[in-house]
Amino acid sequence: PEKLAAFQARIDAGERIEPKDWMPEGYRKTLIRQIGQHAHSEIVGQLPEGNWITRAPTLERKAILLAKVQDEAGHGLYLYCAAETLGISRDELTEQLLSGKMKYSSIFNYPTLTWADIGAVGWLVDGAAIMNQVPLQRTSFGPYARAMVRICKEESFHQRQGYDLIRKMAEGTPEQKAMAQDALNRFWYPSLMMFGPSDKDSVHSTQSMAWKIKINTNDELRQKFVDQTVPQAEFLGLTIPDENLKWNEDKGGYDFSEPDWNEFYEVLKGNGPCNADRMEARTRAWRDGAWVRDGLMAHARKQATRRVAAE
Amino acid sequence: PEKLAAFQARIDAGERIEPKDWMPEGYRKTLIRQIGQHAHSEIVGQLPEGNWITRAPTLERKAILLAKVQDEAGHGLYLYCAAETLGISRDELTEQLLSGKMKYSSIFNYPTLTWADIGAVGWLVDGAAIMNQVPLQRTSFGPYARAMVRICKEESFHQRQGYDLIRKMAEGTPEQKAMAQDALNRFWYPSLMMFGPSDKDSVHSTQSMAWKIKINTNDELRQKFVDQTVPQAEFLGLTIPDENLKWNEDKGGYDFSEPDWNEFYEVLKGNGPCNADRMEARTRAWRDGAWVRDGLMAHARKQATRRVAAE
Amino acid sequence: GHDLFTGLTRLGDNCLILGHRVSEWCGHAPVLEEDIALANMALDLIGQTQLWLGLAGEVEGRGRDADALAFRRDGWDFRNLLLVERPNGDFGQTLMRQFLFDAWHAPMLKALEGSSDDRIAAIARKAGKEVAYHIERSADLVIRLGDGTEESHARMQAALEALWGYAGEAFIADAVDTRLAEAGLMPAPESLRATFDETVNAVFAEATLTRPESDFAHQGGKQGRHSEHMGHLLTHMQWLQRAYPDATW
Amino acid sequence: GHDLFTGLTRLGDNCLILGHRVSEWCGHAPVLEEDIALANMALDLIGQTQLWLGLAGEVEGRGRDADALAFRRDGWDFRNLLLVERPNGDFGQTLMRQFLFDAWHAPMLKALEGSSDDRIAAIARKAGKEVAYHIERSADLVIRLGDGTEESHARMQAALEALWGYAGEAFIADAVDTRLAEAGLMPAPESLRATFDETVNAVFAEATLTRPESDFAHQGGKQGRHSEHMGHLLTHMQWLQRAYPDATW
Repeated sequence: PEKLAAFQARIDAGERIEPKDWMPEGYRKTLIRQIGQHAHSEIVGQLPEGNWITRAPTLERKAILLAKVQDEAGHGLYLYCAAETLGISRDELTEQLLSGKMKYSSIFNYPTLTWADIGAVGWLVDGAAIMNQVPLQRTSFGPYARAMVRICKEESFHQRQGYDLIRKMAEGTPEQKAMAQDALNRFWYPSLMMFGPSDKDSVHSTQSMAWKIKINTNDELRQKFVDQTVPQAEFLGLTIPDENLKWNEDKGGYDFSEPDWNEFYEVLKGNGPCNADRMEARTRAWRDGAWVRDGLMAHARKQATRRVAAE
Repeated sequence: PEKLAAFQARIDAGERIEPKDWMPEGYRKTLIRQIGQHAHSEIVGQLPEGNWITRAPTLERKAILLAKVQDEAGHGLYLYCAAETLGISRDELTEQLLSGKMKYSSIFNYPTLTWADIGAVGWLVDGAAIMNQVPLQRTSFGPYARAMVRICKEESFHQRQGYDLIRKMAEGTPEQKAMAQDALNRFWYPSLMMFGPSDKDSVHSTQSMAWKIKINTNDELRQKFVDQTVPQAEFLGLTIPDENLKWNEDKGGYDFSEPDWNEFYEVLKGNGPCNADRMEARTRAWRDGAWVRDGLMAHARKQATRRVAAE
Repeated sequence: GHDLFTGLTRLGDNCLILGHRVSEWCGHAPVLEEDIALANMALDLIGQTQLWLGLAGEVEGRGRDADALAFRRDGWDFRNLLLVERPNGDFGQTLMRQFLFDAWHAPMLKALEGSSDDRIAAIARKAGKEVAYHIERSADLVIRLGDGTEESHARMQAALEALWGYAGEAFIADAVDTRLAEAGLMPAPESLRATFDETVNAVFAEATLTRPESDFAHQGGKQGRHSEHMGHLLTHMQWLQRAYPDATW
Repeated sequence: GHDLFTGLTRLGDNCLILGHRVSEWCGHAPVLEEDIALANMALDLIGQTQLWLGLAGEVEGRGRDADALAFRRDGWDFRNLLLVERPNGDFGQTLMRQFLFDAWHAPMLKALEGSSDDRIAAIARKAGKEVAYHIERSADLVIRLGDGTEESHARMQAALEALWGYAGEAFIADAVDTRLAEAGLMPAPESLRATFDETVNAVFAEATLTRPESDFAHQGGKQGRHSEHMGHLLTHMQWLQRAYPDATW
């Protein structure tokens, strides 16, 4: 209890907690869950975009998309490393993902159906992710905060590229415009869901905010995202699929419709359009890759033995 | 020896040998090899054409191609049944195919690279096959001869459809014409190889002809094929890829270049463009299908047991 | 007019996409008899596609024939159920997909025989004869493999669990369905559920398979919101028509 | 002019098709570091494609840029080696394909640095730096997996046997190669064989892999006669440009 108070005092003073510092078990567990989930999201997040790599329409677009997916794998790597400092290995985390014990961001359970979706993912999904992540650069756990600094820089680059892609589509042929509008229609509400249910319905929020693992409320961030995105859509000549969307002078922001939270919970339960496909792809990659991981380990052991023998 | 003479006398008299009749071991073995190889050719022959089923350009063409590949599977079935009357099971034959102990027609080790190839396979490959098979309707072994009657009827239908397909291509856009000519260029010599090396180089021919397992010489049939095909190519406005092709008034047929027999032997050795892919596809089908075959057998056994128990 | 066009493309696209999937097996089936049976099924389905999409084009009246509809529409204009675009998976998944489809398709065609549009009734009669054989065959195989070896049972149960969430879409009406039913052109989707349930329950019982508890149904195909698999399928199916738009074949 | 165009498309198409194949792994690699490395390799290869095909278009002088060459040519106009269009197979096959390619590619680029055409030499210098890293990585992995577990050894040996017949094409000159070599534009293909042999022999020895005895070489890719796999690859790669020819992206 004394330790706990001292810990909270450090956090309140804006100090960073480092892996070797004492921390309450709840803090550790919450962070493992949050960082692990974030890492898994980067890994699973490769799949919807990877779906279009082989069909990218120009060499440059293909290179941009490859670089982006590569960055996501890189983010996964930083985050698994940050989680490892809390005493859980990457393999353990992976097994928890594959067994369904840990989740990843539900947004990746939606499909990428046209090339415009690749733009929408960059513009809306990365846009929402950044909105969530920027404050986390000031999170109390050092390795997580530092990973976030690096990630946010790359993500905002991705977002600009996504916006550029969808802009080309919105300014293109009638088919391209239709694809762009359709992408916005399909990704709008799932993007709003990325901030989570309203905080009044969220269980863990208060403690997480006290620990500075969570900085803003879900509703604050969602509002900020809407206010940022609506003018961008207008600039593109695309229509946000919300009849109730309206500028509210009083609050200095937009009024907008809530997403369908039933859908959110269905997707969380595993009933999203792509949950099964995503998990199957990751499970197959893990299972089919076992011999490679085993082979590399075996070689490393042999080399170590040979070095010892040579000494 | 007496039996042997009587057997030969029956054959010379034009009688049909039936499964229950006595026959020399060599006759049986040669027939198993020939019928088995023919059956395997029908099965493996599904693959180059199957390669284009999912890309067939119209619904009607897709239906025609499906029907054709289905017929080939059907031919495989008749022929395996004919071979079974000689005392070898379909599974044994399949295992000999997959182990490389038995061969299939080398023509199927060439790839189908454009839609025109589907026409070329029908026109040239089925054309050559019919040339080989029509005389076999008079072969001495009853089940084989009867299977051939049925097969030849369907094959000649396929050949007409193939010719119709390539005619559409030859009369089409410049790209289509190019595909048609390219298909002829690539399939011409492999089709000539389908008749086998010149009989003077062929070991088994004399005995097989005496037994009426083989009716014409390879060179006779090859000549007949060339004489039939050249005017068809001319009608299509396509050029046979042979500078030495010339009508020979004296022999009443065309002079033509020999195919590259080195290539023939390389393909036979396994070095054709598709040998490995074809065998991999068949091996995978067989291996992945094991649980289905086992499941069906197990169910049949259960049903039999239940019937007995109920009696 | 447009409702009928939509209804007909739903019928035709189901046949087209399932026929395409089934045709992917050509030359790769677990046993020769299945190579033949699968090709035969694909052939029936492609034939039915020609009829339904042919009529759809006629109803639309914009000069598009069945080929134009099959090979030149964009992904979002297809109206097939999500079920039929599921990848083949192993033979068990292909078979289970077929059975679930047939168990809806057969009563659907039966009901369509009573359509107020004679052209629809005529196609339904013709297709119904073929599909009566399809359901007989797929039900029989589901039973034999469900009640076969331990492995074949496990694979059939896994296939059922993977695909059950795609079985329900066919029975969920949208506004188009409702208007078509009111006009007597096509049956109300939910009216087919009882027959479907009866069929699958009986077959699963004999096959010793357990019907999943949740009746959650993925939706979207009927409205043109497909899965990622659909786009990959179309790259093959439409390739030649897209790459060489001026050609006739 | 036309010879140089052919020579440049051979270089560019190798990068394009191999880059495409490698990119198919995205999100499916056996370990996260490999997801990153494979994407990185694909990225390098696509970048090199832009340079080689860009120059090819310039040399051709008919207004085709790298994208036009990549996305609008027909299959038979591609000039890549058969090796690079081989399907990915398991990770071992992907890795072995990469190693065999790199073992040719690195000395090829080294030699191209001495091209009589400065533009070629400049591209070769840039690409050479990237490929020096590729060969280091692929050789290292071949050694580690060849001399790893029994299974990894068996898989690498099988991959070697499956792909060895595709390694030789790069070293067989046709008339175009000979004329390009005589003009000092590109090296004679056979001149690279010794370095290749040295590299692969050393790596196979350390990897405990047995080099196949037969040096039979499949040919055709350099002349536009590809495998059936190529057509399927193009349906994906060229899809959007073919389906929506009027669009810019």
